[in-house]
Amino acid sequence: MLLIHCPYCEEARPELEFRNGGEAHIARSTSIADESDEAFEAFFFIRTNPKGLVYERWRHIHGCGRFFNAVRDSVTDKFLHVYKAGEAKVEPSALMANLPEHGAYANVPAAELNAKTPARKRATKDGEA
Amino acid sequence: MTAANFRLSGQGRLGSARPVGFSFDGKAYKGVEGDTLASALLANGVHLVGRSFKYHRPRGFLSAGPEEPNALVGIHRDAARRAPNVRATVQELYDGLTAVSQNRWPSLERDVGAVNDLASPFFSAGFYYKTFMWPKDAWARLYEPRIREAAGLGVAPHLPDPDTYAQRFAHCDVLVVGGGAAGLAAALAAAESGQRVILCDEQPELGGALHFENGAVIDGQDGWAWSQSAAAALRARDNVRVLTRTTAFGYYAQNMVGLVERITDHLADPEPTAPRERLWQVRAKKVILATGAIERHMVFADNDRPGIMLASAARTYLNHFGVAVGREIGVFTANDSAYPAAIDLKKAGINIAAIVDLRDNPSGPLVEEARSLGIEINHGRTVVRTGGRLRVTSMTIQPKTGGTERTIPIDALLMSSGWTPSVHLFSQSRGRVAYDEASRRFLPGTYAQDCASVGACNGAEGLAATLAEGYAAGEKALKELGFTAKASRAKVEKAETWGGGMLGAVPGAGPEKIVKAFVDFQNDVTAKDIRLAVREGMRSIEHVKRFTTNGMATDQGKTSNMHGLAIAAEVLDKPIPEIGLTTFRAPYTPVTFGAIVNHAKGELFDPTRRTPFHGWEEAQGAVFEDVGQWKRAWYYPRKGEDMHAAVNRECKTVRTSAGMFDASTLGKIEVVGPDAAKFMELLYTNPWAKLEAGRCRYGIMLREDGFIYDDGVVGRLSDDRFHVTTTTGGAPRVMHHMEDYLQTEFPHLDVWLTSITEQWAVIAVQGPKSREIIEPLVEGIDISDAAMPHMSVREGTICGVPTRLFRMSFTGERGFEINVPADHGRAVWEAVWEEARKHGACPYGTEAMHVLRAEKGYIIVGQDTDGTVTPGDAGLDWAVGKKKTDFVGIRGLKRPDLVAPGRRQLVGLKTVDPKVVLEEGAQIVADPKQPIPMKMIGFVTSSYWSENCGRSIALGLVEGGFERMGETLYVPMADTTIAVEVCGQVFFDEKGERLHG
Amino acid sequence: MRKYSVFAIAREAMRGHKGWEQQWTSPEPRKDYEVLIIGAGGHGLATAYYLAKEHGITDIAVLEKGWLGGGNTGRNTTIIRSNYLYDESAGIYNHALNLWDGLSQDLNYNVMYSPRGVMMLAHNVHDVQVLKRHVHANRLNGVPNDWLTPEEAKEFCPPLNISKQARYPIVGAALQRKGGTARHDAVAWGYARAASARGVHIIQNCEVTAIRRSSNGHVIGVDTNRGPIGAKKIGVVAAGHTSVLMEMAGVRMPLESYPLQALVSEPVKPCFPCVVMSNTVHAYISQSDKGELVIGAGTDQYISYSQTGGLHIINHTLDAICEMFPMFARMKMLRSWGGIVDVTPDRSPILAKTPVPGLYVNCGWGTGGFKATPGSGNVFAHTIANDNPHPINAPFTLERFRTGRLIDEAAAAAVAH
Amino acid sequence: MAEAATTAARRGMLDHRSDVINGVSLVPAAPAYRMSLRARPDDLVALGERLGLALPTRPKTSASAGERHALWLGPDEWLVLDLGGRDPMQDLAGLQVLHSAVDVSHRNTAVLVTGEKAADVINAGCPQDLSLQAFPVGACSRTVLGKIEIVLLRTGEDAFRVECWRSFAEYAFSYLADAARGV
Repeated sequence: MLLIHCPYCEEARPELEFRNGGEAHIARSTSIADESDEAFEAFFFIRTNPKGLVYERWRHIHGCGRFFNAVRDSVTDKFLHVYKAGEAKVEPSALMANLPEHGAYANVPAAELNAKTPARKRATKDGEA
Repeated sequence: MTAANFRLSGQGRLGSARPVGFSFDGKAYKGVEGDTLASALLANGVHLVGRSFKYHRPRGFLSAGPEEPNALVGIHRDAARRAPNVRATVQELYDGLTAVSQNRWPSLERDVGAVNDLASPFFSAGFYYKTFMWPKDAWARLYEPRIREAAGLGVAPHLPDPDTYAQRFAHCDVLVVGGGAAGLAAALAAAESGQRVILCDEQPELGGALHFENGAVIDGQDGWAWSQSAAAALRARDNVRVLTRTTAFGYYAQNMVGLVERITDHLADPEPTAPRERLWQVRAKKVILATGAIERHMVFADNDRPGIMLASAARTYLNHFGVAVGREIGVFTANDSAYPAAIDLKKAGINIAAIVDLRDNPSGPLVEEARSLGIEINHGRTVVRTGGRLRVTSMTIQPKTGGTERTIPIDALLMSSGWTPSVHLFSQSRGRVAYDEASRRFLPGTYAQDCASVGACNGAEGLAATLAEGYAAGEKALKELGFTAKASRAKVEKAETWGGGMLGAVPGAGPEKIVKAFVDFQNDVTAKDIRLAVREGMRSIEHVKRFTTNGMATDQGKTSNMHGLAIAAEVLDKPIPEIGLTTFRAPYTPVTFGAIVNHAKGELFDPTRRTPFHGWEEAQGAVFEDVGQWKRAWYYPRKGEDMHAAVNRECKTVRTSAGMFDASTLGKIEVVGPDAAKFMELLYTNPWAKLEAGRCRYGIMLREDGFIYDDGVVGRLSDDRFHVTTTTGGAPRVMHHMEDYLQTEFPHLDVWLTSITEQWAVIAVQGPKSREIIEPLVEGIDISDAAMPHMSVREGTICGVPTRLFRMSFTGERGFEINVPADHGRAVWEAVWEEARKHGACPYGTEAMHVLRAEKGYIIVGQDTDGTVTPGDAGLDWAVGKKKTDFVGIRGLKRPDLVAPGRRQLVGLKTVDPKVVLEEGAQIVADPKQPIPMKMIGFVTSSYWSENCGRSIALGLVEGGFERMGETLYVPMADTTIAVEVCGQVFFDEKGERLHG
Repeated sequence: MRKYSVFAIAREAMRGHKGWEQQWTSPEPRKDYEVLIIGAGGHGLATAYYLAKEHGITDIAVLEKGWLGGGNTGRNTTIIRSNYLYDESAGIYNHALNLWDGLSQDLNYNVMYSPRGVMMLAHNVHDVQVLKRHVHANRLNGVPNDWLTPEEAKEFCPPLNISKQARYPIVGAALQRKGGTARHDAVAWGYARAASARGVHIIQNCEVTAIRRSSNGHVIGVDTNRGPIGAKKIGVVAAGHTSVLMEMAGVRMPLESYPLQALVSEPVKPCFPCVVMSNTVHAYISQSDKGELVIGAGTDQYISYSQTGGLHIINHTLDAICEMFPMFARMKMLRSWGGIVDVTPDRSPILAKTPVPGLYVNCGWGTGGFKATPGSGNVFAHTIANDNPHPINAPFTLERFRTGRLIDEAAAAAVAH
Repeated sequence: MAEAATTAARRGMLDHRSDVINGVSLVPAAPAYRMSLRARPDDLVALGERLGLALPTRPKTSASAGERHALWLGPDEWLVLDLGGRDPMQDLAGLQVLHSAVDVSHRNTAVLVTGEKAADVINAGCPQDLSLQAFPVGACSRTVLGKIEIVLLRTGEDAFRVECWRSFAEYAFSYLADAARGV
């Protein structure tokens, strides 16, 4: 169970109080009726699904009820940043300094298992997408 | 010490504890309070307690703790309270305990399954992948049932578990896992500034390895005594919670650790209401892991006979329980830690037949002490086999380079190949272990969460280092939390120190020998099985594990994983870290399902939601159906009526007089604010701006993809206030969906949403007499047709309480829906009922409601639509605002496939034989004579007998259905084919005149 | 490939099992292959096997970043069934089921396909409508799926609690008798061995870091941690990691990857004869040959590649199990684990060509991919070999999300896979 | 809602249920006026004046004036409770300030949990930290209890008010009772 900091309640709360709202920063067009099939597909179906920094929406549904955005590392599930709906997206480069080292997880190649400092390269590219 | 009494007076800590009677396999024994089942059986000279999984080999106790792979028994309190696969080394003794052995027939001593041992050359690792394939269906029919019978260990309980379980969410500043010396020191230090500390340990008392390590002196006290006074000091503090018999089984994200506390399993007569176990979900700011280390066995031929056990286990039985595990004991070791066992036993008057030490020149104080006690030490030698069937009787030793064999009679054999740090929880926290080549151990490397490892699990050698690490970690945790306080540190004055050891099989169990040198006892995995797996191409340790099942038994490889890894590495000629380590997964030791479920059983499995009228409905004999979490009155059978008769009567009564229906479960949302209408325009397909206050409209809500999401009648109470209704099942998700759009897409709108589903109880009064029924009760509202036409809403009072009165209909009759504050609902319902019965009306349930609405062709979202249906498909195009430029779903509706011809459309279906009622879900075809697979062009969504129409009626989604009016289609059933005619959706009062009276 | 048989075992038993060959070889990668398959799970290995067996293409490498069969193939609850609603779904899952029946003989590897019956429970009127719709559609599609009363269901599965007093009483069940389970590792190993025997290279610990394309856009190979490898065609069969790989070729996918957990109990003597699924109370359970109760849990709510999930998901699953089988409350959870499942918006897979010439994708199996393994590999091999889908997988395109021609089993049925 | 003029009797969801288990008392709360209030920061003063208390603006806090309490539920959301028979809806009637006031008096039911182990009992199903530092007297929060949503208000060191929707009240009461048996 994750522990999620709600920017409105100004406190970390257990995941049981939250509902994930999928990828963040996918704006609904103000003239959606005129969008092309491709644009609608991109809006409604296509998802970044990154292995690394994921920008996502959460709703504190059993708390303050507010939607907000979070940046989380989808490999470690650690949160790097939370911010209120409507606040500007923080670019990945600004968050990299906070990126925790990825701990051991299943499927670690044997050769890497013993590495004292795990590689950090991966997340940069994914987060930018 | 008599023939069957291995309890030594003056040994151990149980002293003159109260005697306790128990039974094993029907035979009565005596133990003492404080015993485990294992120590009590050993005190009675019983070593044989189980049979292995595959070969059914006789097995005894390997350990004195939770790592036990062999001594698994069933514990039977009564017919329903039967727990399989309980580790006898952990189960505490209580008066009357009944234990039975497992995986044997007809008896533990004479087990027919042991023929597998004779046939073992055929049962090599993974043999089952290579055979049992002919003839084709013989696997499932013939082989698999036999294999299943032979597999498994204990017997699953067959009666519902009568015990209760509890749960607690807890928070603390520092969680210390493990109450040995390291954990005690860490907790003492962390508790110093008053911060919240939880210390848990799986054993009944704190103390950890001090249970057996009896040479230690700390602060002038014996090590055990120090641990008990430290435990008492911690217990005395308000800010410390000490949980014993509590296993930390799982380390989850963000420092959440799952603990399970065993509360009553050690009690003879637990309080009937006391929970058996409690699940703790602890969220800790800091976690300190002091989980210790586990001794490994030696991998040599026939190392599994009862009486062969870990050296530290024998020491625990002696020093804590006062029990000798034999009288003529051999020791086989590759490190110093077995020596104290021999020394302690020797001092207690037990004969040590010989120590066999694989090392060429063992030396040091422990070796010297053993020698000085006159114990024979055979260095540079190995045990090549053991004798005995149900108990070890001899060991045969040989120089490890080969040479003369010598057989030594023994009745127990202690072994130690070194210690494996317990990094299970650290690894579960996703920390990365690092291999320490010098000590051949995996130790905590890179941390992924806010935790620290101290003591033996961190590779600390010796008691002084262990305590120092514990104190330091406790102080560091405090400092990082912003506190400074220093606990006084205890001083270690005397302690044992050992290290080293070996991994893998010993010489003599080498590659060329056809011997059973067990690596994993329970799963009967031998060194040669691991070698075979590598030979067959298994390169990854995960493949080796899965192919051999090494480490997959109930002990999850606590003693076997490192040996398996070392053997695989040796065969592959690669260093151990290159082979990798299998993933550690929760739980650390098996956790009772009941503890995980805890309160969520019976009525607490899922909430049962009842309306304010439920009691009345129940008293009227209503039969209820589950709709989501709600119980809804389904139909009201009178004496002698079946469902069919009751529903027919209810339907008939509504259309001739009136009926009362409980509509309270429908979702209700109050939409309030100056932009309320703008918001409704965006969320529903319909136009709302021009709807006058006091009027209602049927609204359709789509998902962005254009498919129907929900529907309901919406009343406009005033310019800035709408009373929206949703389907019963849809209420929560519609609210969430609306909030999502309001907060994230349309935050500029001045409008708020409030769920009022449960504020209002709703009585639907439907039928030609509905107005007469409610008229005497309503105040302040003119309910004449002229003043209050169909689809309008008024606020006033009924029976003296406020009401929102809707004139609306889901039956096609004149109808009202009376909303009253829920606590008043029952009284108002009863008042309306008093009026209603004067007119011959009746209550009706959801089934009659379904029939009545189907007669009118009104859809039920979720039954006549299924998430792939557009308003156009459902014949509801009229409800989509054609001039609107935006609403949720407007773009989705225009997608190519949603405007393509041939979509499934909702139509009426009349069976050619009017008496035949179609089955809901039945498929429709155009050509019934085609071969299978048939081309299905639709299916029946709703189907009923309509008493009012005098025939069956049905709705269905049919490809191009609107163009097929009058066409005959077919519903092929298993035994017959039913012809149906496609018709309009409305079966009754097609012009809708009855709505208006 | 030396044939496995009871006689081979007897021969080897006499000589200490010294004569067994490697089940598959572990060659160094060559510079070029005709076809690269990325992902050595069941689907990827089956694809390679059928390319070799049915299409005569043996110049294939299967690249695996970890160990073969270590992803969802080795982490699922091994349920096999084909009683899906839509013709398209029934088509592919039934194709798979037909291949399961006989797969051990085809591969000369006992995959332990055990048609013990998969029973799906109905707890209310809506469930009955949904499951009956399946039963009827299945019958007309030639997929036997029987409707049972609660009493018949209990007879088939004696531990079932059919009390009317249960919170969600069982009111009926649909039973596909040919459904059942198979041994997951054996499926990966059996395909690996059979493919390797036909010359396919299986290259483990080989992670793809880039997909290379020529100036005209056609794929030409990949970069890996073991160097570049050229190829004319590339099939991506990477389950949870599909989005990451397709991104390397510039294709954005309609996929999200979620953690899916499962657990087993300690082993006990046979007590559970079939597979039982309940979508209303969210429970999926069977008993393995070893005696463990195998229990599928739900997905976590957020995307993740962590292969772990929350304890509360396990709580919910066991609530449901103990509600339906109250005698199991004293059983113990032995092991729990997580996989990464890739989920499409309509919960149906994508098995198709992509906008990039020479690049093919097989993904989106969500929580139900194991059962499709042979069928999926078989038609995906056809798709790669012919640069054109097999009629069975033709509907499972990427384009359907643009046109709206979805195969929405979940929406249509409220039935989880 | 003019209670005095009511002819239809009132019947609560938890009538006749109350219990003392292991020193923890579980009692259904008396009927109360409840109002869901939504408003923007600029309008809080005007609303507070009408209601007779300053609406709290810090998360997890409540404000009280006599028998009336305003619980912060979200940045624009309050649950106003009146246990003294004064209907807050009436107080806001006609107020020309942007807000939404909705009567939810009957939507919710409450259980009063008191006793030394009250927090432990609630923590059997509520995952929040209920220590006095983290959740002092007067603190309030919407959160969960087992499988339902609740609004929790700490009314004393050993006393809580657990509000939930009325059809969940039986579940809440039973959960708390089961938890009390297990503490």
